[in-house]
Amino acid sequence: MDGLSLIKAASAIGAGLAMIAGIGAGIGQGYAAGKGAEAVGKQPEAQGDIVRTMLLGAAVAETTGIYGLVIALILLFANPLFG
Amino acid sequence: MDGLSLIKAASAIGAGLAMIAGIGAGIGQGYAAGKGAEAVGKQPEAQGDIVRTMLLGAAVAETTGIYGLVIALILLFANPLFG
Amino acid sequence: MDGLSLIKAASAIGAGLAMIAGIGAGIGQGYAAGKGAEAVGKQPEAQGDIVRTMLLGAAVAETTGIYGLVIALILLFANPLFG
Amino acid sequence: MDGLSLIKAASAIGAGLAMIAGIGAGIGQGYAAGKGAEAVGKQPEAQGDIVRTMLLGAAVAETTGIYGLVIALILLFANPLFG
Amino acid sequence: MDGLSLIKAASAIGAGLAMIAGIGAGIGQGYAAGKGAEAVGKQPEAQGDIVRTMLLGAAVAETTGIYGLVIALILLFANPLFG
Amino acid sequence: MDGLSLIKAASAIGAGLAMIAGIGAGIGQGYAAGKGAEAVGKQPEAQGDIVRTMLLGAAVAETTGIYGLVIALILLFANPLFG
Amino acid sequence: MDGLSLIKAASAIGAGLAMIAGIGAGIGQGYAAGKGAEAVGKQPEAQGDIVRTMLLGAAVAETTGIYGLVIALILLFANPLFG
Amino acid sequence: MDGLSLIKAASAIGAGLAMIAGIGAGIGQGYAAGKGAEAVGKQPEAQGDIVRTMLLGAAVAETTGIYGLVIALILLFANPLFG
Amino acid sequence: MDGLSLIKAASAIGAGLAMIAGIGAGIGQGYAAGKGAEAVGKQPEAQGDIVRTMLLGAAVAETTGIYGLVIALILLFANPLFG
Amino acid sequence: MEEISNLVVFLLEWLDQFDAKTLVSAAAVLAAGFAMIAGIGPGVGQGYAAGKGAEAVGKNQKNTSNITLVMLLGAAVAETSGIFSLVVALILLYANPLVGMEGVAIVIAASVLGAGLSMIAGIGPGIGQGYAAGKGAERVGQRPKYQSVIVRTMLLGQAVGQTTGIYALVVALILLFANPLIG
Ligand code: NA
Ligand code: NA
Ligand code: NA
Ligand code: NA
Ligand code: NA
Ligand code: NA
Ligand code: NA
Ligand code: NA
Ligand code: NA
Ligand code: NA
Repeated sequence: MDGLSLIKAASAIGAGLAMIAGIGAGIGQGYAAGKGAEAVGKQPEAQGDIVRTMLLGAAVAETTGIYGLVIALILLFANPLFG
Repeated sequence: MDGLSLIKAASAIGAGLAMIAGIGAGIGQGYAAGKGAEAVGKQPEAQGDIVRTMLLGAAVAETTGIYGLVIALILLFANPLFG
Repeated sequence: MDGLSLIKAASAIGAGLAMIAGIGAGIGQGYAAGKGAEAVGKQPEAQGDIVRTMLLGAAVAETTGIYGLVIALILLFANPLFG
Repeated sequence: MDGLSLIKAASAIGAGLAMIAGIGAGIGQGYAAGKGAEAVGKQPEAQGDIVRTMLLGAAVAETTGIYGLVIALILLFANPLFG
Repeated sequence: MDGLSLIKAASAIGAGLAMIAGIGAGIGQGYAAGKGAEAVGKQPEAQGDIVRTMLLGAAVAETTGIYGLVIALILLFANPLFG
Repeated sequence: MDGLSLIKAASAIGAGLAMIAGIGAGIGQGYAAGKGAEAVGKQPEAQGDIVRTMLLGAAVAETTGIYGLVIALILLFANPLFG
Repeated sequence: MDGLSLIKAASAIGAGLAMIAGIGAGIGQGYAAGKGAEAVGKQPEAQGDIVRTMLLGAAVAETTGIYGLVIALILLFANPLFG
Repeated sequence: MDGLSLIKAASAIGAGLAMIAGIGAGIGQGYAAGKGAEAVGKQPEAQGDIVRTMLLGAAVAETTGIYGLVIALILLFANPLFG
Repeated sequence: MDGLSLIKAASAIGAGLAMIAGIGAGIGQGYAAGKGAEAVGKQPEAQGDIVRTMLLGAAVAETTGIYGLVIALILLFANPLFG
Repeated sequence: MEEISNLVVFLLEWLDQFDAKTLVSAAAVLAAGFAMIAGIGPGVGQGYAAGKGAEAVGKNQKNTSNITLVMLLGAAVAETSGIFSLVVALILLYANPLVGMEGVAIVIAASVLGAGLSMIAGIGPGIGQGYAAGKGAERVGQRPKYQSVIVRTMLLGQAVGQTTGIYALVVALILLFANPLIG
């Protein structure tokens, strides 16, 4: 077995591990969805402000999931370790 | 054993690991479901707004689970490491 | 031992890992069940709306568990890595 | 040692991993049990509706635990990788 | 080293992993215990109904822990992989 | 290295893994302890009922931790895989 | 297989592991999003202050996710272990 | 493969593991952000005190994430094991 | 390869694992930060006592993170098993 | 490359080049790392107690000393599993009875690893007992005259919540000091 194959094999596992970061955004944004739905039920007249704040906060919460995705894509498609 | 087999074996494990990201959306969207049900019970007249907000927020929470699925499918069906 | 055996062995482990995604839906839907039961106790007259919202939200929360199941079934029954 | 033994060994570990999915239903259904008990204490006259909703929601929350069990049983008793 | 020994070794680890499922029931049933104690303090006259609902819900939450135990016992005492 | 030694080594690790199940009962019973202390402070006259319910629920929550202990003890002291 | 390949393979896995840190910011910032949306619904006139505080707190919560990203990028693009 | 390469490979994995500590600060500080935003919405006149307390508490919560970062940097840039 | 290199490699991984303990203090102290900020908003006149209690409790919560750090530092800088 | 083709055989043969003391020492440093993970529990739990204590002090300032006392007492109980793990880690590093023991190296090394893994169970009691500490402190702030019954219930519940941590400690100590798999 050659060294490059070992690096590629480890990159496949590394890519899978990096995706696990997405657990966070899934929980957090789901919490925001629940609080948003609750708030809209209580103050339907503020629906615009509530949903905007929920989406702004959810966008912030998405970033670390994106970081994980970017590292996984680098490992698969633009891997600097293959040099 | 050739190097390609090792990469394929690691890709199978990487695909399994990537799916674990789905824990997040499952917890988060379930929380949203619970808060949505609670809110509909309290303000049945706002049911449309509540359910819409819940589903919008849940869609946002789904993304990192989808990222994990996409990486798993790439590892299995369009693996760039097999080159 | 041939390379195919190694890929098959890794696929068995990958299938097990993919199922772990189901933790999320189990927690989330159970939360929805609890909130639904609470809401039905408080507003029995809204039972239909409450249960419908709970089930709709729970269906959304099921998806990432299904993704994990699908990847596991692919690894076991339609594995593209065996080629 | 032959390849089949390696696949069988990995299947035993995969079966164990798949069971971990059951953490979710355990937490979620326990939450539902707690909320159900609380609701029954507050509205004993709605006990039937509360318990029915709790059990319906808990049944939904069981599915991903069952998925894990089914994959484990496939790995042990009807393993397609042994071919 | 023979193949059967490897399968037996992996079965011991798989049995240990399967027990981890029990985390869920422990958390969930403990939550139910806490809510049950709280509810009994508030409505001692409904103690019978509260405890019955708590125990019913806890029984439901036990199942995935039992699944894990059953898979572990199969791996140790009735292992179909040894054939 | 002989096969029996590998099985014994894996059994030691499996025993350690099985104990991790105890996380659940620790969290859950601690939650019950907190709710019990809270409830006793509010309704000291219902102390007997509260503590009894808390202990009954905690006993139920202990089981999966015991399952893990039993599997660990089997792996160490009555291991059927050594045959 | 050469030593450098082993280090590179381990670096790919280390990079994947480091991303898991992002779970925290995802959960925490999502919680902040939910509380922010709730607060804006209750006090729309304080929306500016609420969103500013939410974003300030979320920025603080991002740091450990960034640390993980930085370590992953060092492992991939500026790895001091390759010397 | 030489011993130094093995130590370097393990250091890359150890650095990745150490970053996982950051999950805690991410969750905790995000919780503080949410409570801070909520409190500012309720008592805008106390905004200064609220934000100061939130930031002081968040600084305390950062430390274990920093410890993890420091250990990772030592493993990568000032590794005493290479001697 | 010499035995000391294996022990050093394992020490690098052990140091990384030990840091994971820091998750706890991060979550707990962040919770304290959030409750402290909330309490200061409600009772600004008690700010001194609130912050003092928050910091005292947070100091107690730091200890296990410190234990993990100490074990990691021992593994790296004063490892008794290198002898 | 037939010998590499079976990764398990390759790994076992690779490990076989080391003497028993080396393998057990390598396992001991890994196990010390695993054991420390239990520290998550007290961190979460005591932090919860800190938050509830701060909240309670804000609401019932005149009962600050009762609240602080109960918070610290409950948090001390929650520290137990962190201490257990620290002690096991220190035993593994400084007083490891299996380093240099006669027997098959891989069984001894795996026993050391199993002891470290077992200690992770301590996460649970740490979180749970800390929760109880927080609720106890909160309630004592509201009803100081019922402090003794509150604290008694808290301690009783915490004791029940400790058991799975004790089981794990016992299994770890069996693996280290009375190991039926060795010899
Ligand atoms: Na973010
Ligand atoms: Na998302
Ligand atoms: Na979903
Ligand atoms: Na389900
Ligand atoms: Na169940
Ligand atoms: Na149980
Ligand atoms: Na931070
Ligand atoms: Na800290
Ligand atoms: Na502590
Ligand atoms: Na217990």
